[in-house]
Amino acid sequence: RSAVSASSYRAGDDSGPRRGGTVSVAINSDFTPSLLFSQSSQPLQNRLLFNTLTRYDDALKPHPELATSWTYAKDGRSVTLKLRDDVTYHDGRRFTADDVIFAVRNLQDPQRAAQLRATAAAITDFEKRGDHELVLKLAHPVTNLFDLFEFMIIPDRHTVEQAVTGKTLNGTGPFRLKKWSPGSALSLIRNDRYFKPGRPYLDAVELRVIPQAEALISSLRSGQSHLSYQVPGKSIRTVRDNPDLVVTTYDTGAGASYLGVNTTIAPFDDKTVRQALAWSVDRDRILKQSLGGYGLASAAPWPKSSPAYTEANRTHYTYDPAKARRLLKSAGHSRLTAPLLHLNSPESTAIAEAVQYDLQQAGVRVTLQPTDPATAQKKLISQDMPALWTMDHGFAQVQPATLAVSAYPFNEAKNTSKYRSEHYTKVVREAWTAAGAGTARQHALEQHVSDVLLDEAFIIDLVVQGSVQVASSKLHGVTLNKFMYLNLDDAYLV
Amino acid sequence: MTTTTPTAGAVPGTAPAARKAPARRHPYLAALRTPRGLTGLALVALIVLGGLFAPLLSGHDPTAQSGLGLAAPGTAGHPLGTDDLGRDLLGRVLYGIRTDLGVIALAVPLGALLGCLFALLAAAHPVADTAVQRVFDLILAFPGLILALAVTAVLGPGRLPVILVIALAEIPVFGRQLRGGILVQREREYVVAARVGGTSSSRALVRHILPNAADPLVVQLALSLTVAVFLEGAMSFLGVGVRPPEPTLGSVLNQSMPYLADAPQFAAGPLLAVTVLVLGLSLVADALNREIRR
Amino acid sequence: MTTTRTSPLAGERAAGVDAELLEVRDLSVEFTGADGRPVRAVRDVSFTLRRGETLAIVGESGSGKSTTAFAAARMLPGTGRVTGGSVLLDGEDLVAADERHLRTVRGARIGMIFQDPMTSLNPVLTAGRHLDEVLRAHGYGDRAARRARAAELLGLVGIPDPERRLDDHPHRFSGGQRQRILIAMALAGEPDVLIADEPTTALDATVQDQILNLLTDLNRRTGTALVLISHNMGVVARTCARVLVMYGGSVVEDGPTDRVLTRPRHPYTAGLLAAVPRLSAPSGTRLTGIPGSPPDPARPTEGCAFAERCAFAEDGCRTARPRLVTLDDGVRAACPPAAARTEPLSGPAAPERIDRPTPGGTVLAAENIRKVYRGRGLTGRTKGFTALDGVSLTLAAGETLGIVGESGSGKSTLARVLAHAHPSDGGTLRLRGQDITRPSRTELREVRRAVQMVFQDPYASLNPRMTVGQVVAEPLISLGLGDRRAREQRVAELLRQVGLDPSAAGRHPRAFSGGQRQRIGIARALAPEPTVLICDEPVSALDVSLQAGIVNLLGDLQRDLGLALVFIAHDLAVVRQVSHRIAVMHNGRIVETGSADEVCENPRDPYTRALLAAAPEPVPVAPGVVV
Amino acid sequence: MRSYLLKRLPSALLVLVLASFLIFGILRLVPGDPASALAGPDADTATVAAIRERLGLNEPLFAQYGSWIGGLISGDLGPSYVIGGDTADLITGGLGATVELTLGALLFTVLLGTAFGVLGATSRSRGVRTAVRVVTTGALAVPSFVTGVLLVLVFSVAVRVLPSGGRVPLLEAPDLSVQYLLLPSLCLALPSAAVLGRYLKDGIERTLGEEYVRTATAAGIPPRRLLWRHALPNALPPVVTVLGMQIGQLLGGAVLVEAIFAWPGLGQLAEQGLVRRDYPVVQDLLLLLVTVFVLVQLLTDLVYAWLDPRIRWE
Ligand SMILES: Nc1ncnc2c1ncn2[C@@H]1O[C@H](COP(=O)(O)OP(=O)(O)OP(=O)(O)O)[C@@H](O)[C@H]1O
Ligand SMILES: Nc1ncnc2c1ncn2[C@@H]1O[C@H](COP(=O)(O)OP(=O)(O)OP(=O)(O)O)[C@@H](O)[C@H]1O
Ligand SMILES: [Mg+2]
Ligand SMILES: [Mg+2]
Repeated sequence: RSAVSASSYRAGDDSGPRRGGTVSVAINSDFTPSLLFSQSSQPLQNRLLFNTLTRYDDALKPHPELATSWTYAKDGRSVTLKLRDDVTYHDGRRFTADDVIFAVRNLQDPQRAAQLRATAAAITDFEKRGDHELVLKLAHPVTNLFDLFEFMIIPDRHTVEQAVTGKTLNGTGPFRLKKWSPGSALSLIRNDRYFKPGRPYLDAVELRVIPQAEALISSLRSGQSHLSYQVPGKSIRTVRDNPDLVVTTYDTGAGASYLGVNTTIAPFDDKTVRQALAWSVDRDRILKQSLGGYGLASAAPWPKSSPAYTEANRTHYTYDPAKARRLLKSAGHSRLTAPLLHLNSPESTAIAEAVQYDLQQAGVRVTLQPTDPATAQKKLISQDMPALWTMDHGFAQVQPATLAVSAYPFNEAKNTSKYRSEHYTKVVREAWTAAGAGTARQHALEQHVSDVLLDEAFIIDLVVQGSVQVASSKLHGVTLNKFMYLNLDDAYLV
Repeated sequence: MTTTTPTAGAVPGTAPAARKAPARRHPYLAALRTPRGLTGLALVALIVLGGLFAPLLSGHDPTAQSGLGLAAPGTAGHPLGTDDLGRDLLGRVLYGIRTDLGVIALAVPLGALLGCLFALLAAAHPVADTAVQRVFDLILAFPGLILALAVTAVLGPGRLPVILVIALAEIPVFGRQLRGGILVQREREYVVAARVGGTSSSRALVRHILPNAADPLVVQLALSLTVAVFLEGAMSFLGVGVRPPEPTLGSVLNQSMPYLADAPQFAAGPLLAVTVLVLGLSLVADALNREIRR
Repeated sequence: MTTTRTSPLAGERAAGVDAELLEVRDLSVEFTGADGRPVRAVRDVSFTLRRGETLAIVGESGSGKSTTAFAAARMLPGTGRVTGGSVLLDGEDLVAADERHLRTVRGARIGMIFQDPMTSLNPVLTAGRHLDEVLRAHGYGDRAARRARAAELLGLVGIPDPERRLDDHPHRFSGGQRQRILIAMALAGEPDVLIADEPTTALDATVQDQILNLLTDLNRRTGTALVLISHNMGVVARTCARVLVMYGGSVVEDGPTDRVLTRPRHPYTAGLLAAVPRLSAPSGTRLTGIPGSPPDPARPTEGCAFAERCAFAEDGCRTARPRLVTLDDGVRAACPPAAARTEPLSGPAAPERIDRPTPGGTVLAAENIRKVYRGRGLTGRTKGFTALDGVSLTLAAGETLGIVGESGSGKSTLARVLAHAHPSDGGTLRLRGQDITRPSRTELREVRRAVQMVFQDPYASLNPRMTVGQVVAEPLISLGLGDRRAREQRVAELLRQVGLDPSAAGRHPRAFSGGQRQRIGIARALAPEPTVLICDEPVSALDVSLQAGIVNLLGDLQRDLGLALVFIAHDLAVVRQVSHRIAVMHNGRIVETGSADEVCENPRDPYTRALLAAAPEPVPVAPGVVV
Repeated sequence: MRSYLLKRLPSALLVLVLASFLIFGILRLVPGDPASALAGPDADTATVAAIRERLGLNEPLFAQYGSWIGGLISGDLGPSYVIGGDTADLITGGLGATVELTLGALLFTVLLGTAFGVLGATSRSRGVRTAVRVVTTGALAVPSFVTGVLLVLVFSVAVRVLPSGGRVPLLEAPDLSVQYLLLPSLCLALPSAAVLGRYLKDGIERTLGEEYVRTATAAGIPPRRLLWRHALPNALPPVVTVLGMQIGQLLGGAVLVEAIFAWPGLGQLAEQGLVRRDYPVVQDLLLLLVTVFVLVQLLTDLVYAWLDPRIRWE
């Protein structure tokens, strides 16, 4: 027997869905059960094991999942959900409104460290109308309720404590947990009782941990893995020309890299200086050289799919070292020095190096401080960041209000940059609590947020990273939700 | 210390007769003059000089990003091309050698020195010996790279943790060897003879035992230098190496990994430099070893 | 090789079959010296060996004995290569043979025994495996048969209880027993020729006696021809029918042993013989060395290599290389004047009495000394080994105390305890009446100045890293004697005193011969002007002529400096000649002490008697040689 | 031998105790803690504090140390903080993989090391000796992450004969397992094999000059047997010591190689544990590694004595 799959590997003609087969997904970091309810680095399995209430389409319009319909009250302070009544958990128990109530309460618990806790916390009361209808009472209108519904997986309320240790993962999703081998793989098999008839097509899914980028790519190239979202931009070249692999990019992006500025450290407390920094980075070059060209050079956090995305926002700052120097001079500086913290992974280091060089051209000399993730995280939370740092943030791919409420770097009340202003707070709260999404008024409010962000430049966005899917040409029907939950309901192998 | 007459002062050191006479060349020097030693020395010198004269040999700042992106050899005055951030590769390799040399030339001797001090301590008393042996065991027992991760996490990034980790790893290597050597040499007849001749035990240690016990250490030094290059590379790979953007051979190699298939020249430069250095060192170690064994 | 041989020793081969078994013709061997220059170790050596014959090769150290023997089996070490001549084994030239063929010759046709039994056996293989390997290599039977044969061989060489000892590792055997195992290995392939390179040099007299008996016995019973290399004339005299004398890489004399030894034709042979100490010579006689030093094989002379040291040299000797010419009685000698000489060479001058001072008062006294070596091994809990058990002795000023005893009897240990190299574990030591068993720092300094030691192994006791000057100056520096210039002068003086050129100070020990190294050791010991000099086998590693030189040097020093000497050796003959009194050691005790002549002539202890009986006499007492 | 082991036991225990202090101490010195790792990047300080409280990180250090050691002694390693699951399960899960990998690498180390050593010391062909030198130099010079990637490119991508990474446990499907094991253990073994080969080469060259080898040659023993039965066993004892130390290196090198070959072993677990500050996992794991190392040292000494009959147990 050979351990190398000997299947003929020509892309077969797609004769439509077929039952059977195992899909092997290459992931670069293991499933972390303790982070099941927060935006962890590895959320692919969430929509395989669990379901969410609704699902966004590309225009952020919600579609039914476990909730079949939803109606807002006029004042925007409550919403009525109708739930599916044909759903059972993997262990056979029926799904009811209580599970939704539990899921919300669960996210409200600070121990769960859910980023959308603020939104969940806005739900103050529940009114159950039978087992499959539920009214959520809100403290105030929120524009990003459906972000929560997109984000919030509905776990089995009886086994949630086992879930966060990875022992049982009882959900309603298309696949059941077969085995979690920490550090190695998460093995899932088909849930025969899945509420969508005939789905999923696949027999099993295997999420295999391959920490090292080159190894991950090799496993795709050698046909050992069928799917991955973690091929670094630099390496996509090597798979793009491979006839057995299909590369797809999602407009939602995969978070954005930014240059953070600590606004309490002089001279970076001066807005002009921060703007000078924003002018001095060559985003296009960073995109091309550090990210292999996959992504979007942008001065604003928004990916193309975001309602807040505008070309003007994107190009608010461009590469203009002369202007940067002028600004610095006008603020009274010709030479500045500062430390720049970054994660010690190859990708982050490449970005940091590019930023360092660009800043140096503008007269800001920075020393790089490669830092391991845990230390960086601690500094991020305890607001111990040095003058400058580069990192990634998420949450720009959904309702724009979510960013400033849930993503820590942008949080109006407390952020890593220690930037506080009443105006910002006001703008953010207005955008968040306005009733109704997608309206012109909402757009205007969102633009206010963008304006403050761009003008104050405490978070200087660099590039929206590309969300790149590399899949075997045998695999069809794969989708992702906005929070990188993998959806294989309709996926099949030919 | 008040003695004024030069004749009365006790003059330590070598007998002058030995100085004046056409003394035989030191065995280490003799070893380095063998064809093997010369080849090794030449290879090492090639790399070392490349590193030392990096500013002369490469007209580019190794951290200057030309905007070219990954470029093939020969592009616009970059003999080896540029890396993905558009930095001159030749410059990065040469300066990388320089950094590496700076690190290992400090770390390995430091580790060797500490190891030797421990070994001397061990030689002093059986109780100290047991203690020192346990210290060596302890250091050896920790996987080097785990140690690297921990030390860097505590100290922050930079050269210092790299130097410390390498030095730490070398302590038991040298310490064990010297301790063994001292134990063997101490029983040698010439040491007994020296003691009967009135030599104090400390003088016996310094004048007789150490010079003879040091032979394997010299060979080990060459070997350890190669291991240090290796360790530096591994640390770069784990992201706990020397602070970027300063190039090291390990970090340049690490950066070249995504391009291994498409742009092998990216990896070839640092790889060649490391290999030549290690080859040279191993030839030198071999030559020394042979000469010492004679 | 057929595998059908089953008889123990292939029958009793008739001795003295008159075919030429091994014929060496004009053999020359060169090494490449450390400086790259060729070293001509053997020059045009020829000899023949018939079946069952016994041939001895004698000569001083470095004369090319071992090299000749190795070349015969094509086993030259290092850079050695045969540069000319041939080695015919049953008419077949081994110089031209390939490795594969040579392997069938080695062990099966030519067996070899090496000098040092301690290092010539593989420490990780059992005695049985050693033999098994050889038997296997020559295709002897199956495993069980080989084992049986191995036991048989061990029995044959006189190891008791061979079956059981097969599974013992070499370190469990004594030196003599190891030498026997080596002989058994050499015999395992039933060779026609056995080459034994100084098989007994490392052994004491009693064991030597047993080994030689074994060899002659084997030769008689199995007809194996024997080539015995030795510089001990006594050994040669009692073992071999013919003798070949080598000097400077060439054969200088060759003939039946009794004739050559009783009437040497070559002056070198005569000198060699004269240098041999006789057990019969009384205490206080001087040994006769050969003046001068051996030739440097890297700088070959044009004429006779011995000419420089020869009392009979003529002008012709220095210009033309003498060839071996047959004199009467089958004796050949490479000495043109010898052919013309009719009367025997006047051998050694009549043994000269040393005029030595009469011993004075006691300087050093030991009472009831005990020394226990702590156990080694991984546990360190092995029982200690009692190397000295209640040893008492006294030493008077100007006196020489000889100590003899077999290997391992504790001689070196005693020497070290006396010289304070090791502490004793019991008993008292007195220096001029003062108790120095546990000396204080200042007392120890006094002891060091007064008591010095010359070590057994001249090379191991010199720090290879230091120049001779540094080595000799070391005690002066350590004891704080003199300033730098004074030391320099003293070193030069000491070197001169021991017969070395002061220019030697700048060179390293490895540039010196064994005898010279021993002199360096003596110079070092003399540096602090000691009153007591303890010499631990100072001559055992040296050949007779060097031995004579060193012994005489010690005698002269004693006379000039009034030294008290402790002279340790395992050769009774030497000890008798140099000592006033002799102490015989056995198993860590002194079993007998007395005046030198008394102990040798009227031994009381059975062990002393055995020692005396085993000592081989070099020459049958013959007319013309005054004893 | 029993008494030898008994004698070594206290000092081995001492090493373990010291190691436990060190491990515990270093972990607390390292900035960052499991609470903030658990809380995620967008948590606030209150969340972190709550988690700290829950994990018992607010207790005094000696109490934390005590409960760790207490847990160890009672055999209950407790849950992991961040990674999820029981520490004991995590470690036993990775242990099998690492043992497999280490043994595989050890096998390669010994085989290749022997080949390098023997060929380098005895081959008559200058070409072969040069080749051995170049290969060993390469093995020492080229970092594992490069060799690993190269091996995969050649054997999994260019010619698809071996899987690029992952693992099938040996007991489940030995035939498949071996194929998964081949590349990572080779990659891990190369530098060690080069070091071993070097020592072995020196050892063989030294022993071939010994007099007993001359004795054996004179007895007509063929070169091959001379090498394997006479010279090699004598060259081995010091090499065994080196090998013992190399096992430590192998365990350490596993961090890197396991990452490259997606080998779910202790190296990865240790790295993950350290990166996420999962104290229980790292503590127990490192202590385990130290224990293994101490045992290996003991074993080395035993093997040394077994190989060298002059050292006896008494
Ligand atoms: N391996 C070697 N390399 C260089 N020269 C050598 C080597 N072996 C022997 N010689 C030289 O060859 C000469 C003869 O040496 P050989 O060992 O044959 O003497 P020997 O008569 O056996 O002396 P001994 O009685 O000391 O054993 C010596 O001068 C020695 O220096
Ligand atoms: N350092 C040591 N440790 C343990 N045992 C020793 C030590 N040195 C010598 N011995 C043992 O003590 C005994 C006496 O040794 P010693 O060297 O005194 O003998 P010797 O009479 O000088 O023999 P030789 O003639 O071989 O030199 C021997 O059995 C020896 O094995
Ligand atoms: Mg010899
Ligand atoms: Mg002795």
